[in-house]
Amino acid sequence: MNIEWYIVLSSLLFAVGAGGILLRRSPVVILLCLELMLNAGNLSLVAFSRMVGNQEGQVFALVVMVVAACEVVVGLGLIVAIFRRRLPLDVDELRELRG
Amino acid sequence: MINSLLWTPLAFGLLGLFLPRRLAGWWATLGAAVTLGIAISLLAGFDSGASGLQDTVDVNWIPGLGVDYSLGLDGLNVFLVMLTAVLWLGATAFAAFREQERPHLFFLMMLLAETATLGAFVAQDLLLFVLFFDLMLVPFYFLFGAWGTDREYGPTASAATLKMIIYTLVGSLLMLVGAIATAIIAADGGQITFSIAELANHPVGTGSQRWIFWFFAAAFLVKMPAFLLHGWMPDAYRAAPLPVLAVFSGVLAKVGAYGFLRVVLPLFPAATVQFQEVVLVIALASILYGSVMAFTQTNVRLVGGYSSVAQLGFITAGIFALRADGSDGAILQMVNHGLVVAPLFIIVAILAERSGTEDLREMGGMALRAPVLAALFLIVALATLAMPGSANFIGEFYILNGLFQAKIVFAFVAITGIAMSAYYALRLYQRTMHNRKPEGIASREIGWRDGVVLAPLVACILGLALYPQLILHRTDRSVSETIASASRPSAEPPKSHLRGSTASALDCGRLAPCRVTWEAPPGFDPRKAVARQ
Amino acid sequence: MEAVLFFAAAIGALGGAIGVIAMRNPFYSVLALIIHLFSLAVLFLLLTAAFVAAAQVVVYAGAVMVLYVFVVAYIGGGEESAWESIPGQRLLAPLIGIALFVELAIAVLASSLLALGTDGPDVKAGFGDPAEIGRLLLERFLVPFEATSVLLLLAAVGAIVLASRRGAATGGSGAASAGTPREGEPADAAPGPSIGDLA
Amino acid sequence: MTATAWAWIALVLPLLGSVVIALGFRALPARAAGAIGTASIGLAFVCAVAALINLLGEDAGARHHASALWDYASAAGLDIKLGIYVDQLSVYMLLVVTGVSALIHLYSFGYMASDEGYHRFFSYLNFFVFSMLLLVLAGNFVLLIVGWAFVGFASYALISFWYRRTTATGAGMKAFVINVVGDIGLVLAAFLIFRELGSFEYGTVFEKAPEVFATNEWTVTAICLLLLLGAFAKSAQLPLHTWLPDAMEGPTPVSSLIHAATMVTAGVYLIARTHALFVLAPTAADIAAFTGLATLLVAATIALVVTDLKRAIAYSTMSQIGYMIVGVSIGAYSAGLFHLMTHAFFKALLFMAAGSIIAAMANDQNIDRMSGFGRALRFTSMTMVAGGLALAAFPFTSGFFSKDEILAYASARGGMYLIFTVLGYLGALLTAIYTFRLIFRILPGRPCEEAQTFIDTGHVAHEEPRNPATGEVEDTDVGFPGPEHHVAEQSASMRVAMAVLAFGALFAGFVQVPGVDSVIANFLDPVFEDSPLTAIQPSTAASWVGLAIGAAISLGGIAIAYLLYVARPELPARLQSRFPAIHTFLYNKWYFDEAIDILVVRPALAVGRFANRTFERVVVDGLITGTVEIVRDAGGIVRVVQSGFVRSYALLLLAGFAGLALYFLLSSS
Amino acid sequence: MNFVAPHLDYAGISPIIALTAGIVVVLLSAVFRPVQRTGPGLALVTLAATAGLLIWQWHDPTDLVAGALRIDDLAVAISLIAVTTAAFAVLLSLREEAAEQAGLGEYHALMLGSVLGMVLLSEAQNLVTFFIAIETLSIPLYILCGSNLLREHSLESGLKYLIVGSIGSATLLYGMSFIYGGSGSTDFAGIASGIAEEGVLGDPLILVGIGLTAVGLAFKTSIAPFHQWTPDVYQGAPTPITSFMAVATKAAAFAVFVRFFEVALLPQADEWRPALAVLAAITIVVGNIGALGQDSLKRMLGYSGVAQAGYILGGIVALNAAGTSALVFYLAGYAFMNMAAFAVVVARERETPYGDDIRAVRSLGLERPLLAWPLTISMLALAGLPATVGFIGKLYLIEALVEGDYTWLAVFIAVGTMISLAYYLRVVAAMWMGPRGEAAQPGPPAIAGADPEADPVDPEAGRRLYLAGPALLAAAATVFFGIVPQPLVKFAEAAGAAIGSLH
Repeated sequence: MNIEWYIVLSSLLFAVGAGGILLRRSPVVILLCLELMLNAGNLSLVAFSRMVGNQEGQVFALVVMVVAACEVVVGLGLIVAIFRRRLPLDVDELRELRG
Repeated sequence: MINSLLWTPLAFGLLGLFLPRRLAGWWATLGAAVTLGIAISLLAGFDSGASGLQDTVDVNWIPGLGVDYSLGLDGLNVFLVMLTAVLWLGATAFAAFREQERPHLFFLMMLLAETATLGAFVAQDLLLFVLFFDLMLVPFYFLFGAWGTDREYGPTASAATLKMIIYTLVGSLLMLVGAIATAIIAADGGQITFSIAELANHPVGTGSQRWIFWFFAAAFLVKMPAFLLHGWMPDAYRAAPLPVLAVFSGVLAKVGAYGFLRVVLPLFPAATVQFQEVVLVIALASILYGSVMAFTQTNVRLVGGYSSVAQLGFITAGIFALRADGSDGAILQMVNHGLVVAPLFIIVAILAERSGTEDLREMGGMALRAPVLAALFLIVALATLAMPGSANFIGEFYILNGLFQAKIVFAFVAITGIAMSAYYALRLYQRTMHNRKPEGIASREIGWRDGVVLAPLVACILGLALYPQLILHRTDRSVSETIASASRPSAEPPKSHLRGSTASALDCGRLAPCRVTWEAPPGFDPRKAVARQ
Repeated sequence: MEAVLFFAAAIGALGGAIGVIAMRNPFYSVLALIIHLFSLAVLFLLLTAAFVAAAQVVVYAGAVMVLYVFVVAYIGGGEESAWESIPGQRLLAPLIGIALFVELAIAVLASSLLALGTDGPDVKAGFGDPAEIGRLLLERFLVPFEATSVLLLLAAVGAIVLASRRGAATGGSGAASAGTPREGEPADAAPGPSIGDLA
Repeated sequence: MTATAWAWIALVLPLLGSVVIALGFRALPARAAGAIGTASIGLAFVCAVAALINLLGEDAGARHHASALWDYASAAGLDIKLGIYVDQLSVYMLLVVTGVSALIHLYSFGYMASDEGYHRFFSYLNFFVFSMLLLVLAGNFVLLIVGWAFVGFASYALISFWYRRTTATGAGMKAFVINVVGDIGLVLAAFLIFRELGSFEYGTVFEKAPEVFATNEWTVTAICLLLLLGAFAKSAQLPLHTWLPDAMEGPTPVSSLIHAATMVTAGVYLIARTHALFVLAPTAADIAAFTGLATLLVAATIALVVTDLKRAIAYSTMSQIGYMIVGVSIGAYSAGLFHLMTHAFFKALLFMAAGSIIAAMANDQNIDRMSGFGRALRFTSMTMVAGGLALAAFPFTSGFFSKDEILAYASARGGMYLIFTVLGYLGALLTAIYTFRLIFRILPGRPCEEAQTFIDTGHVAHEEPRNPATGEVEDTDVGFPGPEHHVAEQSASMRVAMAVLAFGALFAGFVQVPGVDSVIANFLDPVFEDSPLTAIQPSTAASWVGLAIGAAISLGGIAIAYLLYVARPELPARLQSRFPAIHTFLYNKWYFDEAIDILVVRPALAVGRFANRTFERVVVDGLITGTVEIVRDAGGIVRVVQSGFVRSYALLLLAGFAGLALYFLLSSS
Repeated sequence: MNFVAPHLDYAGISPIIALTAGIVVVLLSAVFRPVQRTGPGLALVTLAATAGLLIWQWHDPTDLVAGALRIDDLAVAISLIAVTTAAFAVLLSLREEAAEQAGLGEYHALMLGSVLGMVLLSEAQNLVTFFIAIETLSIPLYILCGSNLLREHSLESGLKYLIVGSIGSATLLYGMSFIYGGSGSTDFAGIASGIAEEGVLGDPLILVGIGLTAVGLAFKTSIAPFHQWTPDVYQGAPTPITSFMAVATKAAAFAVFVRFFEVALLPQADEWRPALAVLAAITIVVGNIGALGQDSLKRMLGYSGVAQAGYILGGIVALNAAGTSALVFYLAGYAFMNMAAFAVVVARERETPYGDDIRAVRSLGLERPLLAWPLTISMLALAGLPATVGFIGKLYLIEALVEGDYTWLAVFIAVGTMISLAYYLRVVAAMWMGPRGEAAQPGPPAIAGADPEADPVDPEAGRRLYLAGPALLAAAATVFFGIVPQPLVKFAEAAGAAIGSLH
């Protein structure tokens, strides 16, 4: 199976994730979409690592997973804090800061 | 020596912060006086015969960037330094006699401004020059903004000042770029230096000169200000506190003209020759426009302001005649104009105190009980209109002669400015001092305080009127060297530019050889000469 | 055989992804993501990245998703209204997405790298095994490895800081400026640190 | 001591006087200023005489010396020294100026006695004399210009001496500005001279001029025309004369000194001084001559109808200067200068008399209201008649000889120059008429009320002074001549001055009688010997024929005046109603003021208004406000984009990436 | 199977070790009540130690831990800037509400963690390290921005930063993957040799990869059009954190920017230079005009930060040693200017009811000259007026740009500076030229910039040594290095020389 296929798939996933961020207003879903983008990155990393035949890409992918996890944790923490603060869970409502 | 000249004012200013309020002013005046003393001693030690710089200081300041801390005196700046010292003493004293709010800050800024201005005059490193040139703005920003007057139906002081700062920085920041470009292009991969003398020895290519020339010209023309670039002037002048305005208008405008002589002519000779006529046109426009505006203004300050525009136009024209006599006259005229405009604004302050207005239409008849004031004012007014017999006349005579020999048509246009100056200067004097006295205007004689400020300045005017040679004698050598350097690399044969670039349609160079001679010039066509009147 | 697997997984991954952004209810989005992740794991396997695939399943599907589920349950997966508050966003977002995809795809397809067209070189056995990866992590990538640990620690601290009870105790705008000690109060009367509370 | 030394002293003395008076205005007692002023001028006169004697001691050829104190402004090839040039011409002028000035100072000593601005007046007056001396003694063109401008300033200061009189200040301004125009002419001429000859020094210039300009006459013509611009402005020749009548706003001694005797004749001096150039530029010389002629006639016609006493005399001054200009331009140098001297005498005298009368009229200058002063002010009227006779060239008075000498020369030169003779005599006729118009209107007849009061009380009429022009009440505390104003009859000093001048006016002519003697000519001719025109000399016979015609015309004119104003006083009115157009035309002074107003003043002001109201607002400020607007709008855009929606931030971010990626894709090989 | 442990140069990694240890200690301090309030002290000690160790490593470039890191003068310089900034931030955080909210231990631990990330980032020369470091830098900041749980602004800024930041990271990651794929290596050196090969050079894969990574870095350094988070986050975050972010993040990100683009991507320079130049120009314009008329000082400084980033980017565009030096010099100077400004803002926030609104500094010149001067100097310096380090910095940048044949960008810097005067001097005017006599009396709290809770918590804050001290210190440094720039120039030159590939 050509590597190209994997990469194109990953870029498609990347685009989908990006589109999701642009379209959804619930912070939770936005976090999910970020996961999508990172995973797209992972996919291409692994695919490339297969292509060039060294495993650095795979290691990189692992690291990315951890990072993603951390971002999720922090993100969810913020969401909880916002929820506790009785603020709407809608990124469009959070626009005190502008101009 | 020159170091002490430069830093004395600032030192005094900083020490002044630790003195009680009422002493601040006097301390500052003392500082200005000491500076003047140093300046005088420098002038005394000045050797008019020697060529090149004197009293030089040259220290590697930022070797990493090729910037040196190098100062020096020569014929071009020695008298501008004197002018600065004199006017600052006058203005500081005048301010010290009056109650200032936040005196510490005020006088600190005054003296900082003096240091910056002196720096701009004595700097011999291109970048140091630019640095001081910009630094001058800072203190004046505070002085104008914080002690200025907000106008009833106009911008506040700080707004007007902001306008001025941005406007003037437009030029000087481009100048910064230009300066750096000059140095780097000249270095051509080698060790970068900003030393003006060095750069003058290896001028950059004509192509680069063209745009760099305008970057510098922008800075200088705005500073003067020249026609079309004077938009900041009216508001700023109306806002400024008068003692500050006296030095501002008296000295700072000259830095621009001085810059042309010190930087542009030596560094960008080819471009200078190429754009001579463009600049001359701007200069003429300034002369005519400034004069016309001056005699339609009703605000006393603006009469002074626009007359300065016209005067600076003359000075620029003199420099860009690209003849030694023109530039000699220009320098002389810089000093003269400084010496007349500063007292003028001080007098305006005095008049405003008596009449409670700065509107010409509401003044009048003040001469009666104030003969001394009237006399001083009259002298200043006559000097302003370049009365023959005043040094100003000699200045303009040299300028116009240079222009006449270089570009005869420009001379004919420029000289009409003199007629107009006669009108607006006398108008200023008459409308305030003569005619019927409106109600509620006090015709009071000036007190000894203002007397001791004004009298010396007027004395300087009279002294120079008797012996303008004092300046011409000392500037001539440096000027002719500068002019010569401006001529060197230009494409056309040497000296030809003295009569203006041969490209010019208005070229009158043919009509007479430039060297002083009385053989009948070949192919003289007098119809032109007469028709041009 | 490989192709079939690939396409199956690819469809799964893509479907999951689209599900994530299409579902109105966050809860379903989470579930959709889980599908996506599993399919990705399959793809990793196809790319002979066994360890990565395993990690994918364990870390993500195992840990992270659980966290998601809890949070969604906690805040209540309210449906998101279809109302779009930013003018043009509805229109532009898909365009941007498509543009991104097209550009990335072109970058890949137009690339002159021959290797892209292949299945990649033959690799020795054990490529992507835990042992190999572990060696790399401890030799060449020691620093990232250690760094991740620190990062995890910090993230944990962050989570505590953000989600700690202090916020709840003073939840709502009721208690202004809690935590700033008032004059006179002993300094340590300020709310205690959260880790201490947890311990 | 040498002549130059004496000249220097003569030059410095008035300046000294002026400065001393100016500085001591608080310290000095009331009359001291007058004394100092008069004394300094008197001494200057003595020095002038000394210089003359020195000069006469040398042989005629070597009677010219240059002397310089220091380098005034010498750099870059320009060589300007603070130097004077003493020769017969300058010494002659020196004598005339100091002499007449001394007398007028003496007159003012009494005349201004009651004036608040006594010190100021004498300080100015001395300064004027200094300037005038500088003008005549200057050794190079730059100093000449300096003196030229100084006299202009002095005249400004003295015209607007009563500076709360708006008419006075206005007139001063007018005079000054017009004179500056003249200065500009001189300056340009100087530049041109420098370019061609490389020097400003008289000696060098006149020496080199012939060879240099041998080939290009046009340049020298240009130079001369520029010089003439200056000369005409100063000497009130057409069309730059309009300031002179207004200048009568000044105190009468000023009118008599500056605007009759000395300053206004500077133009004549200039042409005489630079005759070396005019010889080379005949065209310019002729232009000068014809302008002089035109002025002569125009002024004379106007003088026939004006009703303001001083203005009438002013116009007569213009016309007399016209004679002099004609003289020096066509080559009758010594004649012109001779007329300059005699004119100084009788015209100064006339003004003094007029001043005395006006004082008696409590500053009313309208001759229609005057009459019968013959009985009221005997001395004044006697002197006035003396001056009038001289002006009307009554046989054997000074004016008789000097004027006719010019005309005789013109006829002797022949050709088109006969025009000058003919029209000159016509002018003479008019002169006689308007002169005696004044005399007959003022002196004989039943005394008007002011005259009556003077006869009765021996004091001038007390009245609240009003400005005759505007009718506003004068602001007397600036030193407007108060009621107890002096007339000659009451002040010895005035009488002395007038007596001396009257003598001069009547008998000064005898120094230069054709065939008998020619003191002036003999003295001056060496200066002009380089001019070929001096060769032309009218024969004694011709001169006497001319004198005879002149005498006839003069008497005829007086007769006509008698007919019109004494025998048949209703005639003038009838003439007026017969030729109303002519009368209004003359009465409005040929509409010169209006023309200048329309051609120069209004346009200038219009331009100013445009620049001020429109250009400054639209263009200059527009430059700034426009930029500010643009920047501000751009800022607005940035703000709008910064909407606070995190998703739109994301959108922009990704869009930015899309753009960047596009660029890279395109730039990829 | 055999396992070869990599050689560890403990001297080289000592700063990292120190920081890590510091984090742990500070965290522990939070656990035990008696030492709870020692967090700041411990943090300062850690930072001091780190700084000491960094200086120890000055002029001693070495590769560390199997080439994952490289400590050279550039790294040391940037790390020092980051550490100094952090120390300042710690001082400003004293008695800061956010710190109390988060708990002193956690708060400072997170800050140290971010510093660790910066140090790693400035030393990274491997994609993996690069990525993990940039995350270690960011994630604590996300938390710290949101750490003031009581202020909605704080939370909002935290979330915004997190979301946009994560997009940035994802983009960066994706770009890295492309570059890895194209070059087959994760080491910068390997990448350089990999993409320099025939056939690979100019390959769309690589170039798009560059584009993606550029976006990621541009985001971190707030280059337009990826800057939009900056004003919002700067305004919303607790001010000490803002001050920390404003300089340190930029510094670290620019460090890796330099390393990555001037080492790894050097072969493609002809492609990315123009792109970056255009980005710089856009940034300068957008930042400057955006800052016009902002009433919130923090927001204004945010925009100004954007503009400054544009100037600094010029140092990379110039692509010569001078450029890198200029970049380091400017960052160092920028640190001082910002510190002075932010210290004053913090003080006024606590003193007045106006929060960070410009009214908070009205007629400060009369009230608190000791605060007014630092702010004035900092504003003038940011505006690049002479006798301040700002002027020299601009001079340095312009010189580098002209040398690198990017004079037009230099002109842009000049133009931007002109515009910037309008808003910098506005602050100065408010301080010194406010309507006469009318001081900022505690009136109704402002709407814009300050929020309802922001009533004065410490009316004497302006006199506190831990606020006035840093302000004056930073201002003094700003002026000093404006007049005696040579030491700082030397420092920058050394850092600039670190990138050998440019010679």
